[in-house]
Amino acid sequence: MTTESQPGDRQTATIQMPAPTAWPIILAFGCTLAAAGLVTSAGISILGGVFMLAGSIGWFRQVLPHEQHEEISVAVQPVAIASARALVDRIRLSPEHRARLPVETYPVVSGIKGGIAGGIAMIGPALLYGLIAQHSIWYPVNLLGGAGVAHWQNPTTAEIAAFHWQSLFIAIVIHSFTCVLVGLLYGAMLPMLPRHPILLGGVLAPVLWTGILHSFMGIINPALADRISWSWFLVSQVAYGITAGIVVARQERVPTDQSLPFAARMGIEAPGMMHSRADAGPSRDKDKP
Amino acid sequence: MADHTLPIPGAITAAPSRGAALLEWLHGWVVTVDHKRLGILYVVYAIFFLLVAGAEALAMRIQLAIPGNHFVGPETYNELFTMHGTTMVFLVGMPILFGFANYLVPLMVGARDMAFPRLNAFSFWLTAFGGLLLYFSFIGGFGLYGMGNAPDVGWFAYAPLTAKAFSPGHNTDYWALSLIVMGFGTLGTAINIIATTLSMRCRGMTLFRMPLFVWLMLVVSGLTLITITPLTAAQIMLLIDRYVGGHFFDTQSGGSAVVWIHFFWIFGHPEVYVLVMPAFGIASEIIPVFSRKAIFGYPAMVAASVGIAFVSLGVWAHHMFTVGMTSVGNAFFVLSTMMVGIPTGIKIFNWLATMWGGKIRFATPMLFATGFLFQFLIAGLTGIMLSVAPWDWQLHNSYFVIAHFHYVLVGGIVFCIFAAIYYWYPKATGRMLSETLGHWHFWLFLIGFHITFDTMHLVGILGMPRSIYTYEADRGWNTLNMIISAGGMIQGIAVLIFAWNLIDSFLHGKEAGNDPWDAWTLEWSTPSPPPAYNFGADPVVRSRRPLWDLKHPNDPDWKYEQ
Amino acid sequence: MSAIQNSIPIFADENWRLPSRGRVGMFSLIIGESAIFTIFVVAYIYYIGRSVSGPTPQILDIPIFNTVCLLSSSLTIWLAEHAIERGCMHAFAAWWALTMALGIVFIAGTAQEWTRLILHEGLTIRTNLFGTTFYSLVGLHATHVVVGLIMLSLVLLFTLLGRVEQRHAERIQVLSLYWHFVDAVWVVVFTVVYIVGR
Amino acid sequence: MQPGRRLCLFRSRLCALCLPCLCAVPALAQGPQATPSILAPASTPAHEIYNLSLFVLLITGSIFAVVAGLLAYVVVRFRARGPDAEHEPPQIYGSTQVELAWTVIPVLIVVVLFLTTARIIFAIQDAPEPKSALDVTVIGHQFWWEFRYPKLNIVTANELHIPASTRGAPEPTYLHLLSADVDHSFWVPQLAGKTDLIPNHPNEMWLDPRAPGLYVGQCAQFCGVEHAKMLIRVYVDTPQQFDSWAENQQRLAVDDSAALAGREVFESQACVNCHTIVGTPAHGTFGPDLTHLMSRATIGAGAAANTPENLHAWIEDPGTFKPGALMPAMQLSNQQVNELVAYLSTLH
Repeated sequence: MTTESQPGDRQTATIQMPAPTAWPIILAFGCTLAAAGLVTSAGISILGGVFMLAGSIGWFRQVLPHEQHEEISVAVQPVAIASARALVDRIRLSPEHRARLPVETYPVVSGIKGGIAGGIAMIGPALLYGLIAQHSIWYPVNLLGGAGVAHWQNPTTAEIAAFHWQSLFIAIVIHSFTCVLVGLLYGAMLPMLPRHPILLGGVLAPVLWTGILHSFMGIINPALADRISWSWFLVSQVAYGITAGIVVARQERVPTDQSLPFAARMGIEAPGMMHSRADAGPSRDKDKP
Repeated sequence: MADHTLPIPGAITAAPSRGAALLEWLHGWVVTVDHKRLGILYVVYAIFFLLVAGAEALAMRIQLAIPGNHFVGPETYNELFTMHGTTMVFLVGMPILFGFANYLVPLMVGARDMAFPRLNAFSFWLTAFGGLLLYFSFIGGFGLYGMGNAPDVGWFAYAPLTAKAFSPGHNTDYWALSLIVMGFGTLGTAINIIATTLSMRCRGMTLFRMPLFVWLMLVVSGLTLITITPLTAAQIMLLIDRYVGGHFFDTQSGGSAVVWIHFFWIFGHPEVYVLVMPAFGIASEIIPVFSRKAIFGYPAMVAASVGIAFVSLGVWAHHMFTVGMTSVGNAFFVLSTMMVGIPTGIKIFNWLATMWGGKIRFATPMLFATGFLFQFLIAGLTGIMLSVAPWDWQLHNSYFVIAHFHYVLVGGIVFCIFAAIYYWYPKATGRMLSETLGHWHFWLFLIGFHITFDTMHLVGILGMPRSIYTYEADRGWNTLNMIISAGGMIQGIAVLIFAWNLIDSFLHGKEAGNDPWDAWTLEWSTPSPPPAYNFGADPVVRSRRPLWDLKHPNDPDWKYEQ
Repeated sequence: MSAIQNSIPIFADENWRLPSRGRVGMFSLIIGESAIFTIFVVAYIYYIGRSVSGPTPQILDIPIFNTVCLLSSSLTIWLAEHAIERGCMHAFAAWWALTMALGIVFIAGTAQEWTRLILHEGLTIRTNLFGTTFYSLVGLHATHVVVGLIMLSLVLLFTLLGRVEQRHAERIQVLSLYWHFVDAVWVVVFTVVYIVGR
Repeated sequence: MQPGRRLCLFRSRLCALCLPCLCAVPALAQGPQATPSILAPASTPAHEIYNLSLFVLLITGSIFAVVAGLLAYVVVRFRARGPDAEHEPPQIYGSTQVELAWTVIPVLIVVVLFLTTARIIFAIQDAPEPKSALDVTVIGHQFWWEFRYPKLNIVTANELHIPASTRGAPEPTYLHLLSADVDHSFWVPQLAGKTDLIPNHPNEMWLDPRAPGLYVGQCAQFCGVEHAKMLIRVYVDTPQQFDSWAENQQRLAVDDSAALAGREVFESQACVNCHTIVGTPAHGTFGPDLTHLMSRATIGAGAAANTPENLHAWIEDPGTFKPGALMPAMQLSNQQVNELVAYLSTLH
């Protein structure tokens, strides 16, 4: 780092630093006076202009043809870089209680695939519900998409059962966006809690989610809340969870996670839990200019 | 902090007379192009105006403590809140953060100076003289009677109140002219910081090894380039209207008041991020050191910062929900505003995760940084509330908004600034600030802050609008306003303690040594205060925490960092 | 705790290249300037057709010749850059002078246009919104051209005095970046004012 | 010392959180008469906003509880203690999974919040205007309000009368917001959110209060010197009250021969340049319409109660109540002012 601590011959060395100069402050003063003249009198502005001209010329001569420097001699100031805290703890990993863990878990990205699959699976029960309840597959689509359709104040059932392209578009956006996100969330979190991924992700989470939505739906989307059939809603949520779970389960498993502690399952990056690089000198690192 | 000459070896040879020495010393500061001296000048300048604008705030709080008060008249009150806002944003917030950037960025990237040292001096003096011009308005124009000619149109200066017809005299001109002057200073500094971080890094300091403070300042400077300039442009239009009879904002001739509102907030909202992101940088330096852990999720922190900068460019109209945009327009800005919450949330979680599992020492800098975390969390959540356009129709321009942005600006930024001063003061002066006074300062300020601004949310909910110099006695706001004012006084006392601490510790403080906090970035490898050339030899780094690598040769970061 | 030996090995690193600060600075300035122009352009577009009285953009003539001059000056300054990089100072001076001449022609053309508008069409900055926005936007650009011309003329002066050498190529290039920017902005201004706005 | 400090921290947090709430209780209880609280909605838009705000408050409140709880836990659990000054804690650089999780969860919350908000925006802003609605044009002036009822041919100032709306016969009021000079903002918190009055930029808002009574508010966009005293009073009348009020407002000004001297003063001075009194030569529009001045409870946009003494003081020098008001002190003799007040007092 600092090589002052190295003994010896650098004492007489000097370093070139930019020379102090008054021209910037004169130029700045001139600019301000020029502006101040507008609120006081023209004379001030003229004075400011003179200062600006002088400042510009002076500055110009500072940097051209050569930037002016001053030599500053380097003082020897030994700098010791040390810390009293010499020992670095490691995350303590106790492998004993991990016997009950499953042998394998899944990579994070599998969650996205699961989310997409689950999102497709959800459509089944939802459309089925629409057909059975209102004889229209657009019914559930409009219930979801109606949240964003502006002119729906108090739609009738017949209106909801008809086809509306805005509503379809909005429903697709909401549905696909949410499904992928939830899948991603599953993918990130399930490897941390790997004991019963299907139970957690396929049943418990949908039930919890449905419960939360049940209590809030009246304010999020009253049109949906008035007409929703919660049992069907729950069925489609569970369909999502289970399909997502199955798709994830069919992904290639990451085999080495067998004996990993919780910290490792969280993907924590810390010495002792990741491979150290043998050598990575700056010469290997290219910087983008 | 203030009056301290850095030892320039060989500068002082003989012992001249006292007066001559003083002159010499002053001259040294005036002509300096050293980034450290300019940084200190910025910070001292900003602290001075912090006291001034704080006094203005207290005057306003005295006026509002009881209904129907006659402490100041309406004209004076309007000048006070305009000057308070303008000062705090342009003469305190920006200079102090750019001051820190000036002082720290070259040290942190291992450079000897900024990329353009003379431009640096020029930018500072533009800022300084611009501030003086703004305050000259109190005595300028029509002379000293009353309150002179100080701007009185609000720091947002909505058209057409700024038109000649509604704002005769030079009040508005002072506002626009001084901000244009300062705007060019800021532009210069931003260019300088960008060039320094991109072109002056020491060997091995790749972009992804820069300390987060440097990253944040890089992002902020980039943001400054495209946010300060729209304000300058809009102010030039305003001056064209006022001086040569243009019609940009002249509603009688078809000009539009709404266009000004757009232009102002295209500047004004990113400006908030320009102010708060350096605070993020400060927190990202202090929290790891006092938790004794590396920052958690460095790449995510960088990505979140860049993300905030980008999203912040598309949210300005959330200041305009009541202006009468279309419902689709409103919905769009609701969404974009809420999206800011996501990267901000990432940051808060990452700071928490940095503290998690650490060995946290609550020295004064860390106390302030923790206070920042707590308050910034609340500020973010009230921000989410305000982003809900219908609720904003109620809360906009009420004291709830005042409370919200003071939570960001005081609870967030000012807390971080205090943390930064306690943290880097030893580096700049060679002496520690008193921890006892620091604790007094922290606790009094925290208590005063919460008394004031928590209560402000409530009066806002009870329907009190901002910018009013007095209010009716039967509105049910009396008690709450008295509490707010009392809290303001407590904060005032705390800041005085802080000012005293700065001076007293400078004279009698404990010697700091090079590295009092056992920290990890390059500035702590230099003597305190650093010599003019910063580093005797060019440093070389291999990781984000070069000093950690040196202190722990068996466990260096470069082996593990991604 | 024993003190640790405090120097880290210095790696032979020939690849450590950073972008030139002059270029970075100029690019930053250009970004900032673009924001200023954006605001003026937006104001111009917003106010198209909103003047309550007075002349309309129909009175504008499309300044084809001016535009060709300004845009071709980008080419000549690029040739000048090349010349100085190769060290041909005479070619540099010639191209540079040509660039300046083209710039001056442009400014003269603008001055002529404004004279016509003010004296014959009665359009001043106070007349109506069109006047305000037109003179502001075109004037802002013209100011930039004038600033550029001043700097170009300084370089030309020093070139003729023999003070500019090949090693100044980088500074020259930074300056010509600015000139390229001024030209590029004209394309936008031209499109907005003379094509869209009419 | 450390546990003590910890306790201290906890206590201050607690105080900081609870104190204002406790203080708010008496403030809220001071009387229902005049606190324009947004928590006491009395009209559909305000109600919708209120419900939405509770929902948002719940979500943000739970986020606060979780994160602040984590912060408190971290501060307490991981503070350095004991003499161990030789060990650094384990270094952790990050965790993709965890960071992913706390990125996705906020995104989901944002989605839910946005959908809810969008629905309310559309419900309030794009509500179709029913045929039965009452139209009122609101014109903001420095520093007073002009209310025009185009269908009823009424012009009044500062005190808005609207009929109460019932579920059976909804009679919402649609306000068309204009400005004569600078930006203003119409805000009566109990009835609706605020909307700005901007020159060259007409805006609209609507109210449908159910409960008759007085609702107060004020200008919420800084508009100049006396922005603070630009108060609004909205009287929600029962349909009968409203009809009789409207009938009175449509009459010409009372012509009382007892106040003839005052009327002469009024008409011979500059008063007529700014004020209108229907049925007299006074047609000014810069100041409030005075035709039925006595039907209003306040003068100077709520700056003072409408009593003869206050009127006297106001005419002598409006700056007494409202320094910076645009009405000049007319330099009249005491006698003239007395006559004027006598005249104005007849304008019921």
